[in-house]
Amino acid sequence: MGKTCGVSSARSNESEAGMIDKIVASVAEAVRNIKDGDTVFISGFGDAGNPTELVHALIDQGTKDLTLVNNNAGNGFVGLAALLNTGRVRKMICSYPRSSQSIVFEDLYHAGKIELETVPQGTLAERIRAAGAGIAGFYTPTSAGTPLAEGKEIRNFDGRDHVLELPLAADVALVKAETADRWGNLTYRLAARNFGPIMCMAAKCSIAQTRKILPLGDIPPEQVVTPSIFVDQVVEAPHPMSERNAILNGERYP
Amino acid sequence: MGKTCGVSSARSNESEAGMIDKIVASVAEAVRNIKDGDTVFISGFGDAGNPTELVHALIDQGTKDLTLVNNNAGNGFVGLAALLNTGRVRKMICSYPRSSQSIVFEDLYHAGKIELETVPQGTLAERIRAAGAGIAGFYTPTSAGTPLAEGKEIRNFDGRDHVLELPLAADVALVKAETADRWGNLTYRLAARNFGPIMCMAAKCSIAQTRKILPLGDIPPEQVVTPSIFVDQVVEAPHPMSERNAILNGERYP
Amino acid sequence: MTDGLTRQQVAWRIAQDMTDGSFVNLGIGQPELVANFLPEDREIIFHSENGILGMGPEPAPEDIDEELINAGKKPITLLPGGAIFHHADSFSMIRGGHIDACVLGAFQIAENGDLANWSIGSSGVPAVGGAMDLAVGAKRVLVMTDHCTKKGEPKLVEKCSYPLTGPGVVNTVYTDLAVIDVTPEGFLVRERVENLPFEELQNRTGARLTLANDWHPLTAP
Amino acid sequence: MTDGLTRQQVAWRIAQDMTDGSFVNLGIGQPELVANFLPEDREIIFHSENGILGMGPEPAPEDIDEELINAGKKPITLLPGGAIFHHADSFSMIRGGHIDACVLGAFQIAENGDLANWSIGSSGVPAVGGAMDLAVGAKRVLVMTDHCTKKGEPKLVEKCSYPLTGPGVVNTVYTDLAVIDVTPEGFLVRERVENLPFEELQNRTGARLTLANDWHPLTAP
Repeated sequence: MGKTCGVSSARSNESEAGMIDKIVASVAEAVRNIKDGDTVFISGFGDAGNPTELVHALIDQGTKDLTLVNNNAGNGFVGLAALLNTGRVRKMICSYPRSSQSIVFEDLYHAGKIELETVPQGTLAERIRAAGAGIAGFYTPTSAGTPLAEGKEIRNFDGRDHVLELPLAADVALVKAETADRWGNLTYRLAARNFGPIMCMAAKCSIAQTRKILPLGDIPPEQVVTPSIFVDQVVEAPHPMSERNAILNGERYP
Repeated sequence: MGKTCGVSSARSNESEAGMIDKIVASVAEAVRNIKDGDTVFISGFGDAGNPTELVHALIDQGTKDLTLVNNNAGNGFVGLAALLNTGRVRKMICSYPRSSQSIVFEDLYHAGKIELETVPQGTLAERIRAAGAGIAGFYTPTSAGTPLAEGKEIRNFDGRDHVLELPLAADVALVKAETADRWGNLTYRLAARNFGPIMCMAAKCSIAQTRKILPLGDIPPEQVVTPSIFVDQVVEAPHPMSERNAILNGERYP
Repeated sequence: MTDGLTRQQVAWRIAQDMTDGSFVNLGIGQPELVANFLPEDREIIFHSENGILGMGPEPAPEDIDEELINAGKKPITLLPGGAIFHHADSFSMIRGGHIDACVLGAFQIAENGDLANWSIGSSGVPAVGGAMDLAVGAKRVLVMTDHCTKKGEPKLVEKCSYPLTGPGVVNTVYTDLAVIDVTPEGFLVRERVENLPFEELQNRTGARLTLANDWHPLTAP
Repeated sequence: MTDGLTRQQVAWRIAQDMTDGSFVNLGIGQPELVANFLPEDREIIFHSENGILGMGPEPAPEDIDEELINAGKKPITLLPGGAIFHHADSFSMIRGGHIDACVLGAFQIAENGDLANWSIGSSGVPAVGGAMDLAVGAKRVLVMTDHCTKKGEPKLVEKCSYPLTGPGVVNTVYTDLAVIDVTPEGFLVRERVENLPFEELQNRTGARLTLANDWHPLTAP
């Protein structure tokens, strides 16, 4: 509970009726209820923390008219870029949609086939957190006096201009974790943490793919990074794709 | 660096010239530069996470005209309550200044000898975080339509009234940690974490007393709770006072 | 109030309305009793405002840890699956709508859902704690209270005379005499103790009550 | 620009201005070179916007870890004392004024400190990343840039023609020809390469320069 996804979860061996079990059997099942028109958070920064298996399952599932939120806009022809390449994404919200291998997005953008909202990276992170934290708006000095503040409310605090920014929520978050348990507690590995924790806070339904599922209680309580309350579904993906290698090898999905 | 406290730190054995060493030799040295009129954060909630040794050192140091920020207003005649009892505190900012043993504060308050700002607990936490995060103001639904919102700007978002709240910064934070290293990385034990991490973010000079000082690198990077950048001084206090027992035993400080 | 349920029974009644797997915050005082009545074979995850999820029962005296306490500053335990976080994260959970239900005490509840539970006006030290955050943030705000004050004054009223904790926030009130929903039309009695005529329940209430068509007797073991 | 320093030398020069124990964020591209010139016996803590403090040098090829990368998406290492945190915390460090210095690249710097480094106008995909947060948040914003563009156009100007990253944010500009502070009176040359007459430096600059009374020759090993 905490949030409801409308997905009946496959019960793991460990749990019984009346017990919480957020573990689902497959990535396909995890993304089953994502709907046309949904806004979807996708964690990751560079090659770290991309929930590639969940994104590929979303491609297979066929939902369209999506709004995606990620720091970047995909590389090569796998993961996020492959999802963009299906033509089913209406809008991309990100901070840095440019890279040497951001071919798919750039083509769509220049062809006028995708909408882009460029958000400064810190503002993107803070807007997502605000949505998860019940904050209806906040004032940041970032972007004041620049074209990215155009049309936004400007307010001076202590002699310095600030921009009013609004929360950014999503219907679904797809994130990559390192370990998880059946309650939905998560840990992340190194720089794969990036947007995962705040995206789980701010989505109606947060779905984590994880390298390992541990028995309840095996994640020390002080080391939990995303507490169970922010997570709705957990699916094991023990050998996530290396997008970096896939791109180097010229792989494409599907 | 990161922040400067104007305190020359005693160098531990481990470090050399040119190396970072935030370890100071005693609580007395740690609080030496706190000045009359300073605003001081004090971590803790109930009996968990109180930096009692630092607070007692501050009593010995003699600074006056302080504004203190804590969730509560002290119990018995030790720690925060003992500091209030010196008469050197001008104002208390807290969420819950009432308890069966909050004698010192209640007497001062009813005698008109201390100013009180009551802040809803979540707003208190978020204002402190905002100060540390460079957010100049935020809108929260908490307290809208209640006496605690009087005089504040109210704004409607999506049909719901919100209150504009401003950041709450401090000159000094006194917090209790479990482990620390010479760079200033901190971990906390169980519910002693409470306000520590956000207070370290929002003070010009953050001082942590810690049960153990570990060699640099012994705190796994993914388990650091307060990263070094938020901490200025670390002092070992291996056997912190149990305020609970002290109060039961009728102890007083000094 | 010998006509009604004991506090233990009211706590039992509230426990029956907790959904499997839900995240619940129990306020300080009477609401803490609710934790005692949850069937062992069901998992409810308790949140404590001071940075804890997965709060377990009171420890044996020899297991008390001063650094593991609840919002009421009492020693607790941590269940497997529990997690620790700081205050800003804890109140993000509350204010951000992640808590499925909270159970709060009350001085007064108005028929429009206004809640007053933190201050009785100018006397005393004004202490609010996390009540205002819970009132606006929890998905369901449940109130556990005696139907009347010790002096016999109604706590369910047309308009609160005490300072508000939150306007229009209460979903359901559980008293020793009745279970009452706050609806756009005012107080709707869904359950009431059978030995008290509806007219008498109305007499002890400071606002108009409507009896639900499908009302049930309020009973508890 | 054979008159001036190489990029390696400019990076060396910037490294000399990094204070012991300071927290530094190096922008993508040229600024990354600065890390190569820090004396081994000094500790500077590098911050990477993607949630890392204590960034160490590039790993050996066999030690590359795809989940340990910097803002430029290149593999890095983590020094003892390093820490990992999420994006909202990382940008709290930046926006909250906790970073002592950042080194950024630039398209243009105006004499009032305006910085333009993210967009060359309507063509191309508008990508900003963390530049605007760094520009307003770091205590000192240092710019590392060639003094002129490849076409020989000045990058230090009276007013930026490109879209701003931040208004009035730059403290010091390090170019192949000079070290220039932004002051309330405009560009103040603190150091310049000796083989170039001041008049020639002025000719290559799009705004008025003042030579500091205590200026030094700009040299680097």
